[in-house]
Amino acid sequence: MAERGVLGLFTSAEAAASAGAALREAGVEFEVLTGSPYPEGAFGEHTPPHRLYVFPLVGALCGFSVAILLTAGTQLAYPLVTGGKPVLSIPPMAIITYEGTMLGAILFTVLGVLFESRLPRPLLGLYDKRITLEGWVGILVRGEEGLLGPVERILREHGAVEIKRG
Amino acid sequence: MSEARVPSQPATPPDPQPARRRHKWTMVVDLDRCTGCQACVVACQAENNIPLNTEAIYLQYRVIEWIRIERYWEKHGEEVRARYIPLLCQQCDNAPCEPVCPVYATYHNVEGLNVQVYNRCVGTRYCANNCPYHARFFNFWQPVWPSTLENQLNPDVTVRWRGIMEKCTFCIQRIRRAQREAAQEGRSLQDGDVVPACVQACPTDALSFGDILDPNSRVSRLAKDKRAYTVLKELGTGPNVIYLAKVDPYAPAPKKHDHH
Amino acid sequence: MQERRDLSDRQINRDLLWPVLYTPLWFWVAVLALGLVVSAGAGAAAWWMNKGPGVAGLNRPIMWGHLIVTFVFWVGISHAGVMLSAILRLTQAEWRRPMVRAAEVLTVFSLATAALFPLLHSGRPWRTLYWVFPYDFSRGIWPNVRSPLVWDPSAIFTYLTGSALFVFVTLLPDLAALRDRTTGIPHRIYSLLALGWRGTPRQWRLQALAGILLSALILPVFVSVHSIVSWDFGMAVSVEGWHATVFAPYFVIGAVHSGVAAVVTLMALMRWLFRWEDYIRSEHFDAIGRLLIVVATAWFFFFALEFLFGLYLREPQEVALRQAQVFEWPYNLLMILFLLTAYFIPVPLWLFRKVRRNVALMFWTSVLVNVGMWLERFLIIVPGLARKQIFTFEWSVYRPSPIEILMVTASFALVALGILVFAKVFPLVPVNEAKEGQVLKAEIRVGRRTVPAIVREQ
Amino acid sequence: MHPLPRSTTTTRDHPVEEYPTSPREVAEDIVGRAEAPWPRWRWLVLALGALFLLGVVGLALRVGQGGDHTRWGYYAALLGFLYTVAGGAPIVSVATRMAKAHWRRPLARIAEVYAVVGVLTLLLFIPLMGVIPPAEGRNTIWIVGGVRQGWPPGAPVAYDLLTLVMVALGGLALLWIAAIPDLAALRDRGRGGLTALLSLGWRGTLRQWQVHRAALGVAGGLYFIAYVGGCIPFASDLVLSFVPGWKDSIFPAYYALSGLQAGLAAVVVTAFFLRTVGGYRRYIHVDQFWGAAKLLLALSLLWAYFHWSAFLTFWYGRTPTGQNLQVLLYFGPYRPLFIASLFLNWLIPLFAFLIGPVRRSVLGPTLVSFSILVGALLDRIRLHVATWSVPDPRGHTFEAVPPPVPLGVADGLLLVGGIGGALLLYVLALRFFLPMSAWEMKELTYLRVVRPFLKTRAVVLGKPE
Repeated sequence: MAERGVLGLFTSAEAAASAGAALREAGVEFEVLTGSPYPEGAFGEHTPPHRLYVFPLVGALCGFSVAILLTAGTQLAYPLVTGGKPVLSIPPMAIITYEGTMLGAILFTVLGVLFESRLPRPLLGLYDKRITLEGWVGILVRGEEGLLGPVERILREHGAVEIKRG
Repeated sequence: MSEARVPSQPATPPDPQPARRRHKWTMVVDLDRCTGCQACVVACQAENNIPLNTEAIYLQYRVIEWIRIERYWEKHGEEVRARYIPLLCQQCDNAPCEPVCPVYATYHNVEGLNVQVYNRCVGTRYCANNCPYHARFFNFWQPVWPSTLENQLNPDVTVRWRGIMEKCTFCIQRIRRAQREAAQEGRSLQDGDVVPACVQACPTDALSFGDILDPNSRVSRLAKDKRAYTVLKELGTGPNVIYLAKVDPYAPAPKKHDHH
Repeated sequence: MQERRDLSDRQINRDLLWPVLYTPLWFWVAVLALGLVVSAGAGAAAWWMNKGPGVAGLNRPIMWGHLIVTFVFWVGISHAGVMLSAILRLTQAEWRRPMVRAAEVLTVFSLATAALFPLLHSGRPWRTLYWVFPYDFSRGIWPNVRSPLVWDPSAIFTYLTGSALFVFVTLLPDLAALRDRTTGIPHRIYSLLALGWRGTPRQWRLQALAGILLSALILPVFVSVHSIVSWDFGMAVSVEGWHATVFAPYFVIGAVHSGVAAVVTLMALMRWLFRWEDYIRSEHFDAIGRLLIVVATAWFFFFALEFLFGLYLREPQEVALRQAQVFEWPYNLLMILFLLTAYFIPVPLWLFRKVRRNVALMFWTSVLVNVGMWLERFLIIVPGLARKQIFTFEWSVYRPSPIEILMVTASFALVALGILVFAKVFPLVPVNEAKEGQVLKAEIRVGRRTVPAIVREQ
Repeated sequence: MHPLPRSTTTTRDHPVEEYPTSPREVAEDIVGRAEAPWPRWRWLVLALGALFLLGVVGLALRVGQGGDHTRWGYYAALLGFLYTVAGGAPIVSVATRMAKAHWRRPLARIAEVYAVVGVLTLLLFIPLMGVIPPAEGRNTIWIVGGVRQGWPPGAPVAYDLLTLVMVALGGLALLWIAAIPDLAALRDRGRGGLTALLSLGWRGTLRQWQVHRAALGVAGGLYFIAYVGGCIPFASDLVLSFVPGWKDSIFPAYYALSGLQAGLAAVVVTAFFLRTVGGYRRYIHVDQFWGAAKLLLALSLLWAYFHWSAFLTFWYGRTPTGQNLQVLLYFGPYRPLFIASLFLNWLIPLFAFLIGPVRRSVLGPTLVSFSILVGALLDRIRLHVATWSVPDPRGHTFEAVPPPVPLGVADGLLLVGGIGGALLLYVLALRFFLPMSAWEMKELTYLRVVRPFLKTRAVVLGKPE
């Protein structure tokens, strides 16, 4: 990638939060890397909106239609009377269609989760193991070389124990 | 809203192709004539390549008898009398065994027969569970015949493999043969052309077989008898085997729980 | 939550990841033993296929026996899992954290095991593929959607897929932790599995959403699965004891009962085997014990309904069936055992806080529950068939053959083996959940007392 | 303790109203205006009283017209509606308290007060005792005429009466125990008489609070069992056993469940009323409607699930009785009622609550709850009228579907008056026991605080014990 990045590592969430606030005031976009979830906006970061809820709906629709076609099709294609039930029996269709709908919804939700959290990600990029191992908090800024200098200063001011360039 | 009334009798199944329905095969069993001699059982055994029911098989409760004579002892005061009821597949219109088969191994054909497709069967045994008449049989073992008997196997009937269900077919091979012959002679099927093995073997003429759609066939006439009833009517299976109640001073109403 | 200790992330990693990183001797011993049992079961199955279904103790009219009972049993256990984790996720119950993944994994393995049984149980197992999947054009016919035995695979397939994906998605952050912790080939594998997880707020937010959304989606599926299993029996109009409208909810709540109990068993084992006293604490057993009391009582209500209305019409075959279940050998003994183990021994015990907080007691009571629930399924299926209809001439008895018993035993070993191997490869307690619990830990001072509290997003 | 903002904070663009933050506020605010829970309280009482009188007239007409049980279907439906809705409502408080949900607190009393309607159901049942046909020859959970002749004596009416007594008393006990601390507060504000008497000289010692908590738990559990268990004889004696051969083991459970659903709906509607008209804005927030909406969604799913279990079993079984039964209950003369309740109790809640913003609003859950209540009434009418219209409940098979019973003037008056009377009781009781559980709200003021968390604000919930 053309643009470079700087990653500041903090041992305490408080320090990282203050650094994040400072960066925000400086009008710098930044990413937070943590080893465990924090309440939204804990670091003053802003998370772009997601469209996760669309996925299950689409999936449900797909599953529903496939299941309807499959069940209705099978019954009509082989009009064998069993037990005096109508050749096109709705209740059994309802059951299998229900399962198909749910299956579609679940599959698409999982896809949606991966897509919306931008995974899979071939290259980790700027990262540090101690984020998961020691519970450190990383604050990552991407941008032009010129920008990164002041950013690094801000990070240090707020107690970044280590700075990574990449 | 009186048009909302539905008949208390179970609805007959919707015909897949009503135009094509020419026959509705029916059997009438006159319990007053039945002596429980088991001739029908033996005849069926021979006709349909049913594996031998050895003593070991009996002890395993795994007998295969497409038609069986159920014997019940009744105590009337001092004397105890035996009552017999031949039970076979009732070829129900609303057969509970059919819809539960996951692979369409059993279904209802246009002649009102409940047919079993051996090749499709995977042996879930669900149909057997859901047959109220215990008329379905599972091949727990590979059927074997002593070499002396191998030549008596009926070439018109499949020899079933282990792991599949089988049951009375109303001797469909005989039905087909009769139809074939009638066709060759260029005539329509007469009453009495089709005689299943059990009917043929019955010495007291307790069993009779025919087409209920033919108004003056023997079964149609017998079916109008006031003794006529069907077994387990309240289940609404719509059997095609009609029983004529025993004329018997001791006989209670033809309900089923007067046994044992 | 009193006994909460302050744990650093490093500490948590060390505690929860050690089974993955180091292998104690007992692990190999256990794997070997379980493997032996499983292969014995496989041998039994092979024997069945080779000699024919006659090797089973089945007969006419008792066409379904131990294998179907065990199928229902394992499907029931599988409901533990996801139900527990889903309900607890949706209600944001704080005590869910250590047990969710164990529950979900239990679901996956027990469900997979359960799915084996109907196939092995059939007359021609090698032909069952076209029973389950609509693929066979050459045969010219597809499965009969009117059959409950086709509803079953559709439901189980959905449920298995769903819960497996659920486990994977919630596993991602821990895979990342493993990736960072390991080196060499394991590192490569975990890097691959972790999909490049970095732990940005967006990713975490979607983790939370995924947990809730997938729970909400899987919950209705899980209800449908055991309902459909119950309809295998409920649809059978000819079997007096099966054709009951209450079967679906009755089976589902029974499944939850046995399943949650199974999770308790599993938690106790985890606590003992992996020395996770700091994570699986007595307060967790307390909470789940309280849940169990409610579930068990609800289940008992449905059991009562089923039995009461089983006699409702008072027709001779109904009376005969219930007589068989309650008075006739051996069902009478089984009935007593079932009632005691499934309800009347555990539930009164759970009423005492001391018992609920005693891990050993919880372990044994939960085992009892599952003994009882297995018997329950047996008492529904076998006597129902043995007294199917009024034809007393046909009534018979069922005695399981060694083959069946072997296969049933092996199923337990199979599930245990699966979970053990999973625990070797992935953390069985969600690491990131444990860490989050530490982050969100808070306290409120009321007067002179500090009340433990939890931070919630608004 | 962190300083707390008095104003309303906002996060994620939706307003979080603040609960009162000191016990004193609560005391003044709730206990202070106990005498007139809300403006024009008396007018409402009078209006409901008038409705109740209409009901009395209706009853007189119904008795005057005489006739056998087929004429009393709508009356039974009214009884069933009141029994399940008013009986189910207190469960809301019991269950949420068991689950230690904080959002329950403002709703707890609203739910419990519904227990007073139990008295009315009891009275309503008395005229029916002469109408319900004897158990002999019918299929009934009482084994009369079965294994042993004529046992137990007095079945079924005696035992149904007993059930109703049990439920009514259990509910009142629960209400009373839950209200004791507030009654004491009223007493201390100088309300004498019954209030003082019922407050049992409560002083609020630690020991008393411990006992109170235990007692609440026990009373709640017992009431739960009384209500759900009571649905077995009630549903089977007043619905099931009127149709020969109708064996439906899920029905009592369905009856109880639909009651729970409607009960919760009633609580939500009442909460909305108190929030808007009653002026309890500071107590009843979006949280309450949100929490209730989630529960309602689950309950509507279960509603459909129970229906489906019964429907599918009969559909697949195809016995003559089962088929006739389905015509009677689903496809026949009462189909419109069935379709309506299908929409009002299932589809509308389902699709409305699938939308997050609807769940998390005040108006959404209220409207849905209203539809659920209407649906529940229609459902009860369908069940009771249809089954009671079968002329002869004896026998083992259901031979023919009877023609529908039209809604007469007397029946209409009865429905209106019965519901009016129930509400009248409720409103009167609100004045006696406060509409808010003051002591639980006080608890909330120190167990739920809003705190800054790093750079955001978060709610901190205390979890004692």
